[in-house]
Amino acid sequence: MIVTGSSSVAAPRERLWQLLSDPAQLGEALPGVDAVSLDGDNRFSALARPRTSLGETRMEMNFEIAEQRPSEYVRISGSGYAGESLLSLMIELELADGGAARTEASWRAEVALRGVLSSLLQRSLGPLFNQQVEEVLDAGARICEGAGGG
Amino acid sequence: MSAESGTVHVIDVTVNGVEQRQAVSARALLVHFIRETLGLRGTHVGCDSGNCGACSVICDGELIKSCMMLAVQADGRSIETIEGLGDGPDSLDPIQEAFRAEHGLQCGYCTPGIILNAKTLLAENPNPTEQEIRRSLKGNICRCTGYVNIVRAIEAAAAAQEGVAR
Amino acid sequence: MLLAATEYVRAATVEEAIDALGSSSSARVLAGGQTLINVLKHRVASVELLVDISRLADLRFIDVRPDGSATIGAASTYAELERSAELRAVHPVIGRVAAGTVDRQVRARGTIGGNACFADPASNYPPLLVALDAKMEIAGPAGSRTVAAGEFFTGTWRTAVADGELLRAITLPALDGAGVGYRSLQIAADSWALARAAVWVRAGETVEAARVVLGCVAATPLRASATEAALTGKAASADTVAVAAALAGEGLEPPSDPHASASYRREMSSVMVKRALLDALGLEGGGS
Amino acid sequence: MTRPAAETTYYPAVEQSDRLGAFSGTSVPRVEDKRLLKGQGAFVDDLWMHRQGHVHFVRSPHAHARIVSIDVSRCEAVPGVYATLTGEEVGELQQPYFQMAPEPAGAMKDYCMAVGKARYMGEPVAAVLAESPALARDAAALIEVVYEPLEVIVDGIATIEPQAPVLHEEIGSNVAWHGVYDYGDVDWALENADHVVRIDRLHFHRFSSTPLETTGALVNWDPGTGVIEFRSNNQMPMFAAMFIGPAIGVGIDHMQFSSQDIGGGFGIKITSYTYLTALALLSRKAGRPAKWSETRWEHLAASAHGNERTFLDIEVPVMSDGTILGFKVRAFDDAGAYLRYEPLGAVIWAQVVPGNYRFKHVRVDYTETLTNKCPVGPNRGYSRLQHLWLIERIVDIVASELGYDPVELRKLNYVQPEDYPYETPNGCIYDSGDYPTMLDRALELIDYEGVRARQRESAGSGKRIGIGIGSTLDSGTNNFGQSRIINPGLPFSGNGEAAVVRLDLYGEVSVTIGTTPQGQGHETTAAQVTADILGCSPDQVHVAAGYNKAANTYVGFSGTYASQFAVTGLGAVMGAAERLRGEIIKVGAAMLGAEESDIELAGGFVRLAANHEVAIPFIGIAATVFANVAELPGELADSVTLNCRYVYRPPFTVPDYETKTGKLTLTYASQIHVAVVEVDEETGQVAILDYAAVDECGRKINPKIVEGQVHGAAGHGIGAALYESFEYDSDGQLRNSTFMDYHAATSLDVPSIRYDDIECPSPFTPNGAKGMGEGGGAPLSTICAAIADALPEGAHVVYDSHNNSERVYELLRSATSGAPRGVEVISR
Repeated sequence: MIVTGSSSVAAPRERLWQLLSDPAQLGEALPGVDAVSLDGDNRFSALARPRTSLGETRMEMNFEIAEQRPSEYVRISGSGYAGESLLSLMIELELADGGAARTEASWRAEVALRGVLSSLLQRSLGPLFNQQVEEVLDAGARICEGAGGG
Repeated sequence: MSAESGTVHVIDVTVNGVEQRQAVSARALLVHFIRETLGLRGTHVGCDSGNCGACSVICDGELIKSCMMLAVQADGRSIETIEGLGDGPDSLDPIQEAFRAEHGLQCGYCTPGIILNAKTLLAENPNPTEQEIRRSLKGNICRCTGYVNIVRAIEAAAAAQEGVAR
Repeated sequence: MLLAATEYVRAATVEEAIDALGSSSSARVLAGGQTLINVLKHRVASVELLVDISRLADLRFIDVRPDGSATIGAASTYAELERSAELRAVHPVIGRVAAGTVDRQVRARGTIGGNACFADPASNYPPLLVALDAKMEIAGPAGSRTVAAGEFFTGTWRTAVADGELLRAITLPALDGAGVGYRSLQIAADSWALARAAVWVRAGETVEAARVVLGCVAATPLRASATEAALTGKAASADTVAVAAALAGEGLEPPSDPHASASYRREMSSVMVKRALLDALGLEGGGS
Repeated sequence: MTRPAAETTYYPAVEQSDRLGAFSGTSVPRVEDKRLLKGQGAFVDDLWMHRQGHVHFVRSPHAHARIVSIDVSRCEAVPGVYATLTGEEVGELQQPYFQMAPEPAGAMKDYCMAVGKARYMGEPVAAVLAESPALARDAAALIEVVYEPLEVIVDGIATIEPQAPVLHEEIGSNVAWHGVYDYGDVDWALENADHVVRIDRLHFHRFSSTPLETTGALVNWDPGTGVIEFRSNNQMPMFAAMFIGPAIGVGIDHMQFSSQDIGGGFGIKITSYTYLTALALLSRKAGRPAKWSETRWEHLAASAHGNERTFLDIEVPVMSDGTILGFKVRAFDDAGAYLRYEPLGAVIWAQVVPGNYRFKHVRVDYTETLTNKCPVGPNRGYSRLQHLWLIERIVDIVASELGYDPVELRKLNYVQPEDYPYETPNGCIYDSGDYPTMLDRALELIDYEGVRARQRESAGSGKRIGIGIGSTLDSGTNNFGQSRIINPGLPFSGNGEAAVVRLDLYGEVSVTIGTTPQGQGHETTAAQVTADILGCSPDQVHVAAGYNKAANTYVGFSGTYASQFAVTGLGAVMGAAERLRGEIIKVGAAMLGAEESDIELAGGFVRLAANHEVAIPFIGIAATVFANVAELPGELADSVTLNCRYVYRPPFTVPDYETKTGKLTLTYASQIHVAVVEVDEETGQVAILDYAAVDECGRKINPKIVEGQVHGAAGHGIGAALYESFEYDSDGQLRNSTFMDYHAATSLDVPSIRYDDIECPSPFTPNGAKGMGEGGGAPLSTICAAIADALPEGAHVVYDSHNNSERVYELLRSATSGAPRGVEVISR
């Protein structure tokens, strides 16, 4: 399915873009991340357990930062298992100045969940995905701030 | 990883009037405790999502689905299963008699849950209307009867109950 | 059908429950379990520790005050809400919604707090709690705090209840003569909702104030602000309702599934809003 | 129209028993009920064996993917895991299953698990046998499968286009079968008709009767004897054996099948032989019994679905007096990913070519195709209900387009009571019936005139009332020779069932049959006919519960399917009982020194017709033959066993596969249903206000059981018409793989059904009964007709057999959209 969203992030555009285009930093920003391992240029795999009111969903994902335009655009693709279902995604993020050291992030993603039980998530996959993207951006902002302050 | 990973709890539960003390793993569902641990095979599993009601049992007087309650949650509770109905292995109670008389069952897989549903309904509402019966049955799926004779059987059981009361 | 390994503890007090919730990164409250146990069976999610609060008397009460307001313990079951005559006297819609929830087995164990904390877009109470402007009391290690229902639902399967906290009680302000409507378009005779509207309206000759909330169409219960604006100050009439309800669907981006496309959910949202408003205003034409 | 002038040859005269009556025809309570009501039934998941392990299958998340690798090492390292099985191993341990399709589709290589490629979402790719079900599932999560996703095709028509991805390279295309059925002269009819009604497209949807007990089995491959024991709920074990045996190189003599209580089948449990095979292979590998109970999501995604069929370019020639001459259509049947009972469905529908009507000219260009969906299997009303739904849609659309009354148009075109036995254009013989009377009864049940008035009054209320009629047939007792119309090389013809009725040591009457009941009450009805023939009470007759290959008799067709028990099963029981009756009389006559003609059987005694005081109880007969043999006259000792087997064989001949004609089934039960629905104009929601079902199935052995079958079939049809539909997305993902999204009809969805019946005994069966139970899918036709009747002028034709609220909402709006309506009329 196609999922779109946008959010205002409390981090300067260049800094946020650096984070989003750097596998090591991006991996650390994933919600509920347990482990990240770099698999060469622009590729990394992550073990994460994002949480909802229903508990944690174990995710084993491989990501690639597939395309980037400094400070304004990054395309990330990923695939792996979420619980017992197979998740594949491709997200394009556009960054714009939000003024006062903020960034306006907007995204368009293709997300697919496959497997016998994927139908259980057919109504909530879109909103859940957007919530995860927002969490990544907010975590990214915190990382940027930490780095900036350090 | 093993069959019983997770904590094991000792529970005291009364099943069909018999007090039981059993060890159950935290993840065990009540339906599996009833079927596997206690060997009471009249409680059935028809789905995995709490929709079909084949696993319905009576817990402290209320009809519940034993696939949506952990066995450990039955600690201190009183459970009634289909095996608890009738006096002894050969006798039918009046509700079961009504289902036999009205041909209220075919394959019999949903039947124990539906009998217990009827028992709970009639205990709280001795003279239910057809709509009240259908509302009560909503959580018990039957694929054989189209529900027609199930409703008739419960109406007949209510009437018989009346007759006795009078 | 078979859950992944988990731990379980039955809390004897609310404080004990809060301590237990704080002890594990993925502890979750087990109330009625009518959603959570299903999710665990399907292994869509897993939980390291289940904290069973279903027997806590402190969480299972219905307290109706003389002023017409009511406080409901979060672990009160649908069956208890359905049966409560006191609650029916001041907030009949709560018991009516409980009585229409899934089936008798689920009503015997499912709880209003669980329904609110699960916070699925199709859950039946969240839009109603927002329409009634309910106050949600959250208990945590640092004591209690209260959040308005409008701020409680922060996303799909996400609420203001943080890790280590639990929902203790829900307080419903008195209606004081306001009208309430609740309509759902369901699959088959009485199954999952495809579109849902919960409305609260204070009106005399004209509509003084209205809260119109949609379910099933967004990540959280959605205030139909355009509809609310189109009602306020207008004559409390079927014509006003028709005009205002038509605005409810605009701009929605609901999900699609085998039962309903996004566009159908959008259009039905307006129909449900219309019918709920007519009910709330005691006007004819709401249909069955 | 008149009766066919051509000479018709029917069946040799059938002797019908005059002994039925004391118990047959009465609603004796079911023998089965006590144990089922007490929770004492023995369903497959209730069984266990010493040292058994539990199985969990790993299933493909992709609808179409190459399997690059499967790594089971982490799984096998888990303590308590006994064995794993992968598709790669299956490719070595199993020969591909026998295929009924002719070349090229006959070249399909089908195995019990995906070998090399997965072709539908949920197809098993690996399996684990472990000490507990929970551990099996935990450990299965450690199996790592690498897939290479392939292009997916889910459209049952587009799948034959050249650019479509091919599922089975060995076939070279996605066509499973193609053939043209051409009867009469439809071109002449279309040229000479006063009107031709053209319908663009009609679609019959995919659904399943979803028995409440899922598939399951406990299988043990005994290493010592080499015998494989299958305790399962498969409903046609002899058919399963035919596939399993050759595939794993084991003779039928080394396969033991048994089942007691089966929690519903409806055909869906016929094709479970793939799982039985996988369990057998796991059992052999681990040296342990392998037990498996399917989860509901596995059942919905990967057991079997009913056939989905699309009808294109329908042309219907109609005379100005309303006579419908026939029709012409292109049919595309979507079999899913494998042919596990197919392509039999490509001919089974031909049992009812003209439906309930006197159509003379019919051409069906039939293509069965393969797609990346769950394989189809027989489902209640198998293959006929799709065709019967097409015919009822045609009749209603003709009525509305040409302005005929739907009741009168039906009565004019129905096969008439005086027409029987009636030969259809393809040589099938309808045995008996009276559709016009049944229609009148059904209309009375719902107060037709009153409800028409109510319909007029409801105008402008926002609720539109519609009344619909459905006329269907439940053809029973297949002639398996029809399989040769699909593939002339197939070695099947006729049909049959076997039974043994014997007098046990102390005079007990015991009966065994080859059938596998799933709630149809075989123990009860078999006891009824046996008691009538032997002159005893049904309580004296013990019918063995369920099926056990070692203990029960059987023939190649044994099983419970295709509406035939009352004819084949009871036919066999009656034949065996008659033989036993003859032997009892023979012994009794000798013991009483009387002529056999002076003897009668009554109350469990052999007695002199002239003097009832002179009598011997059955125990006396049995004791003499089994325990007092020294006193037994030699001629009796040599000729009497009191253990009588009989095989009932319907009088079929082999159909002509060149002309695709012949007697494809023996009996034709019929159903006329009428529904009154209310459609909400704002939402499209449909409420059933009233529902009537009038049934005819020949002589009823147990009327209550018959009525129960009618209720159940109606419930399934109503559920399918409004709530139940398997929906795949373009990626081949099933969107309703749990009961959350596959809405099985509840007690609030199925209305209370007004029931009535008439009895037109079949002249072709030994007891005048007709097979019944499948019900012909009447509600699908009925509900569609009622919805169409409720729609405003100018609305699109009701084009799908499944109409949820949104589809009805779109149909309502189509009345004002000015868009094409999917139908046109050409008049001369």
